[in-house]
Amino acid sequence: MALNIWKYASPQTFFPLAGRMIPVFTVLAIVFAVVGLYIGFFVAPTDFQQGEVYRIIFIHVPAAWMSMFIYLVMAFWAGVGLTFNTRLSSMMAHALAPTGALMTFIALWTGSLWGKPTWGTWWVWDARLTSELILLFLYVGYMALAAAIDDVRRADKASAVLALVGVVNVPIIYFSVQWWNTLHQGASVNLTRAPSMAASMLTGMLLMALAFWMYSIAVSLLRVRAIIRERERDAAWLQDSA
Amino acid sequence: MKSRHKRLAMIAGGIAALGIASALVLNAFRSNLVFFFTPSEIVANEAPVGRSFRVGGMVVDGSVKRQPDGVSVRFVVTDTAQSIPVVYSGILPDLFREGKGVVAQGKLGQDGVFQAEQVLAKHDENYMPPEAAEAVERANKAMREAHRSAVSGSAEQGARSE
Amino acid sequence: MLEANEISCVRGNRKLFRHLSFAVKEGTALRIHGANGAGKTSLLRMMAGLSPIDEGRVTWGGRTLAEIGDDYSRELVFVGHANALKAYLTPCENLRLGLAVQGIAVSDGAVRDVLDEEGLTGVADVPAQRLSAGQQRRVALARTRFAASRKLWILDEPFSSLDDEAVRRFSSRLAQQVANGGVVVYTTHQDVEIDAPTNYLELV
Amino acid sequence: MLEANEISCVRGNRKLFRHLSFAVKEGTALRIHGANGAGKTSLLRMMAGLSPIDEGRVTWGGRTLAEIGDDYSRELVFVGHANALKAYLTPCENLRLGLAVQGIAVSDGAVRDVLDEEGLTGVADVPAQRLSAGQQRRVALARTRFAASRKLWILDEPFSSLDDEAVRRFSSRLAQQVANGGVVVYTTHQDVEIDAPTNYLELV
Amino acid sequence: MTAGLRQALAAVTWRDLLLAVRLRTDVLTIVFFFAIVVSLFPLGVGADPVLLRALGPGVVWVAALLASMLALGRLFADDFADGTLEQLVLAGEPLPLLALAKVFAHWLATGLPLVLLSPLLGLEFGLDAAGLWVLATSLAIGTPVLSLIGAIGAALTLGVRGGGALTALLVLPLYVPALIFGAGAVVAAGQNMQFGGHLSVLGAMLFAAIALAPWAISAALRIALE
Amino acid sequence: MTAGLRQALAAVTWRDLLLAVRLRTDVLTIVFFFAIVVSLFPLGVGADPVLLRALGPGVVWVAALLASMLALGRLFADDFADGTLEQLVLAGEPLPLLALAKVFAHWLATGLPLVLLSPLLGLEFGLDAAGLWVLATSLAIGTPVLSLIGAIGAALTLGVRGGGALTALLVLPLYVPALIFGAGAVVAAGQNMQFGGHLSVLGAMLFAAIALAPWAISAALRIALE
Ligand code: HEM
Ligand SMILES: Nc1ncnc2c1ncn2[C@@H]1O[C@H](COP(=O)(O)OP(=O)(O)OP(=O)(O)O)[C@@H](O)[C@H]1O
Ligand SMILES: Nc1ncnc2c1ncn2[C@@H]1O[C@H](COP(=O)(O)OP(=O)(O)OP(=O)(O)O)[C@@H](O)[C@H]1O
Ligand SMILES: [Mg+2]
Ligand SMILES: [Mg+2]
Repeated sequence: MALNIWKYASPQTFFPLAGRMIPVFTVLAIVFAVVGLYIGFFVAPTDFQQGEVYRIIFIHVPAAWMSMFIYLVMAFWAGVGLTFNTRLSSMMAHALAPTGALMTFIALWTGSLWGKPTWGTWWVWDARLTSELILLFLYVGYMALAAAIDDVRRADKASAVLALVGVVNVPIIYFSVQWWNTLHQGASVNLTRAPSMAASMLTGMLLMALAFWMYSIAVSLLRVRAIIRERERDAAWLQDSA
Repeated sequence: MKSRHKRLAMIAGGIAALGIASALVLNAFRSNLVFFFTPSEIVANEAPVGRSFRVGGMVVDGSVKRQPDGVSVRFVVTDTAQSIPVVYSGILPDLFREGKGVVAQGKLGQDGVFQAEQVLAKHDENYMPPEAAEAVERANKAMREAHRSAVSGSAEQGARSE
Repeated sequence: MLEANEISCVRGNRKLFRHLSFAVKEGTALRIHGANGAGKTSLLRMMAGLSPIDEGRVTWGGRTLAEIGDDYSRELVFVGHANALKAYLTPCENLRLGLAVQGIAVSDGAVRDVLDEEGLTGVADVPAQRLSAGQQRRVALARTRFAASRKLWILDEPFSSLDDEAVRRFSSRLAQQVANGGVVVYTTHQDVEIDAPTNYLELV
Repeated sequence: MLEANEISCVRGNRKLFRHLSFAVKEGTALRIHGANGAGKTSLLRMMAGLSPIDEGRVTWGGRTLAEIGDDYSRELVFVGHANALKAYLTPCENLRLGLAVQGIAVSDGAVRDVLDEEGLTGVADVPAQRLSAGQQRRVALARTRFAASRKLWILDEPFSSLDDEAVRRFSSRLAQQVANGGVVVYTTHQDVEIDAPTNYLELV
Repeated sequence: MTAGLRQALAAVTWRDLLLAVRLRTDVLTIVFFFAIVVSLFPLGVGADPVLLRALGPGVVWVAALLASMLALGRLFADDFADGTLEQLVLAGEPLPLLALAKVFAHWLATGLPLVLLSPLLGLEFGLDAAGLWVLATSLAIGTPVLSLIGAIGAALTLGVRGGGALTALLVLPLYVPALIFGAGAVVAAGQNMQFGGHLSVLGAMLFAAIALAPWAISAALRIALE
Repeated sequence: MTAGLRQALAAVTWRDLLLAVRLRTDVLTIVFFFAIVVSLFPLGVGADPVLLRALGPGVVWVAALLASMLALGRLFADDFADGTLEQLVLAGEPLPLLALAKVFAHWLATGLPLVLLSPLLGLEFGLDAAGLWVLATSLAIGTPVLSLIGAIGAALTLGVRGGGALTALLVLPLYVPALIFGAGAVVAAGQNMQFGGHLSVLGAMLFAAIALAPWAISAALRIALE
């Protein structure tokens, strides 16, 4: 994906490409979601300790992963836009923010829905939950700052600085369960050891994660197109009148 | 000094500051940063008196007793090395089970009984069907027996891996 | 000395100027003309290194501003529309501290002498806020008195609010600076000419 | 019509002027001269009723400002050093709402026509913040276009930042207002003359 | 009311509302500030649920007070800096009424959203339905009081070099009763006690503020311009 | 460090301190605000001494955080409006260092007084000697962190309408860790428990902020001027 964008670094060329990519990712998202949900709700067995509630995992975990991942990608594009002054990168960053915020919100929401039956409370102020909430505020702050500055270039740059500053929060979210004793469970899926999860559960969860991923790409591309249309309309207007 | 040299000096200074920061973080992780205590720490009088804090550990098998008043429950929380009695009146979470993780928030009474205001269930990162769980549990029990006879309890270990 | 190469400036959806090129040699002035909103201020800020140059390049002594970095600022005096005075400091304090920030150390006595010469004797110790519009402008311009060694002066409407006498005094200072080999770039809507070799740039 | 009687003005420990008296009749202009800091702005603000008059009195049609009260403001147009534009509203909105606050109702179309005539067609819908210094001044002065019926215009450096063409346009508007029986009191350091019967007041 | 006055009041209100709408993030920001401050307290104080329930009404009210104070910062400052205030004073209409119109617009843009959001934040602290309802009502009566009193402070700080501390001295004692009765009503409701009395006092403050504050504001504005 | 740089840093710091002295009422306002917010809580929450002792550290820390945020309004805004910021950027010395000097002066004027006042306010909540000492220490380490982080927000929102509240929105989430560890240290001290770990983390934040914040601030300042 990154390679493509470098090659298509100008909005004019990227615009049609994005248009062609959207249906592909939409279809992928739907396919993964259908299969994932089927496995999640019909194939995956009941959990030995949580019973049926655990099935929230199929929404919660993908959303939580995406919330952090999208932030990193957004900060990356923002940083590229800031240093190399490439317009498209900044647009990408802006396009990602609402989806990231949505994912964060879903993670928080499903998390507390899940917390009530399992932990016995909607909310506790521990490191994982608090840092995830801060992530939501960072997304909102990013969008608010970008919207509050009416000069587009300035908005791009100022919000990029904020996005980069906020990156420190992501590792804190991820490692909080290791660094501090919290209610939230540790990682079930880890690159360094075998997953502590039944295979069918894991398959369902990973498929859902893919579905969320594809969905995020699709809507972000859609939003990038909208942003390009809005910003370049001015240029077109200028050429008409000049 | 050219502006480029100044920039380099600044970056060096920044990296040095970051180094100090990491050292301080490492130092900090040697102490308890959240008000979360294991029964061993409470027994060793490390927990605060008269202030609300959290206790974490495993509910001892067969220790859960409804009190005569009908609302409160009494149970024992252990980290395998030490244990502490807890009283609580209120609704217990669904996942509250004997032999499972629990986090209780409350105060330590003068009598050494932990008066919980809130009891939360803490579960581990394992997800599996019940049949598999049983097999694992059997294997674990055997392991634990062996382990207990080998090492006579490392408190921290118990708390962290529960 | 100062050269602009095919630079363009877009603000909002307006292209203020496109593919603008010019060069100013040592010992000459450049006066930028243009109607209100033509883009003079925008151009001056680009040349001072305050606004980024999105297209084309500006060089000083053959190197682009990005290459020279902070050292460029040390050859530069910039006086914008705003006077850069702290409202609650006196002209004396304003000048001394303002210059120190720019790396020019001056004594209190020297500052007072200059303020005297600029006709600000009575108000040297009055908070800048209380000064009239013209007096404030005079203080802002007095900075240039200590910066004769800096090669490039960029001045946005320096004469605004000044009375006739102050205009005369400052324009002859500019002439002298150019005569000493400086480069002066300025705009003004007033009918003032500097007695120095001058190029004109018309923005439309 | 407008008369000042033995008024004085003290700022800090400086007496700006003492026992100043003058009178301006209908159909004449008054131009106030003076070096920077002479007290022109202070005098104009006193006449507009913004600063209190500690000594002496100012009358309009024979009555003091205090006696006339709010009605005085309804005969007055005041344009100060500041432009009174909201940075985030467009020139169009600024004019319409600003005039409405002053009790002058104008339609959007009328405002646009005037903005066109003032050479602001392209920026009628750009936030005022983005306009150049001169464009902002033009918008501020455009208010006078809807206030021909107001007898007294008090203008502090109206021509500052304006380009030549705008200066010409506005000075002829002033001449016309005076010809229609208005009273115009103004200051300027620029070399502009209004083609109207003018009194001069020199502050020293 | 003359047509001119009506028009001037409408223009003042409309201009400020338009400005608020132009950057709608403004309003959102105040609201988020409110939400964040409320959420900070559990972090500083600890997660003890009993403590939190006791804190709820006080925290939400203090946060509303701070948010509305923060929003007041720019009520007149921009107008003062850009010369609009001079023109307002020279409008030829009674300045107290024009000032009231400004405060009203300001409350619509920044006070009302706080009122609407407050029940949600009350939930965070475990308030029950009656408590939430009283919380919103008390804020609906109380925030205009805060705006009116705060506007006096905002007007006084203009121009006057040391206005800050003077304003705080002048305004905070007047804020405190609103806080006590506002939070008091919610606490009372939480304990199933009468809260009507508290709300009545708040209402009395509102009418007193409407009657008196505009004069103080307009005097302060004139002084600022001298 | 070259002589020119030393001189520029000294001038920046000295100018801001001189302004703080000229505008001493501004500084007093911040301190006053701090004291008032802290004292409002017993009013909003009720006077139960046990409750108050539990609340103390959190409330003092939250109040310090809000006060230091409030103080941010002045940090760059005046310089931006009057053109001083342009001259700072054109000083020919590294902007991150100049920005650091400004933040340092700002902290001396507005952060240090909070630190010095805090033990007095802690007394109001019945903290003991050890608690008071740790409160002051934690604030001494923590308030510079708040100033540095806050400066990023202040610089990012220059010239943006809704500045104050938007700054708050951007900055408060980033303040949270400092709040948690700062208040945590005081609570721990109150229980005769180890508080060294908390202070270590705060110290780490301080050094990290010193290393990183100046770059973000200077980038934001340049962007504001474009
Ligand atoms: C509001 C409450 C919650 C929040 C904010 C939250 C947040 C997160 C975040 C950010 C992650 C991703 C980090 C990682 O992969 O390690 C995550 C993962 C996860 N969460 Fe939550 N969570 C909440 C509640 C819960 C609850 C109640 C449960 C289960 C009872 C739960 C189970 C999980 C699981 C199984 C993972 C996947 C861990 C992995 O395999 O890496 N979460 N959560
Ligand atoms: N966002 C925007 N949309 C449209 N036009 C804009 C925008 N931002 C700036 N402009 C225009 O850019 C121009 C900036 O001009 P600049 O300040 O450089 O003019 P100037 O030549 O200095 O004028 P003056 O003589 O009045 O000082 C103005 O015409 C302004 O209207
Ligand atoms: N507190 C004070 N102490 C001393 N002098 C003061 C004080 N306040 C104001 N002044 C002086 O009062 C005068 C005010 O002048 P005013 O602004 O009316 O001048 P002006 O004629 O409009 O000048 P300009 O042509 O520069 O606009 C200035 O000379 C100023 O220095
Ligand atoms: Mg200009
Ligand atoms: Mg004047």
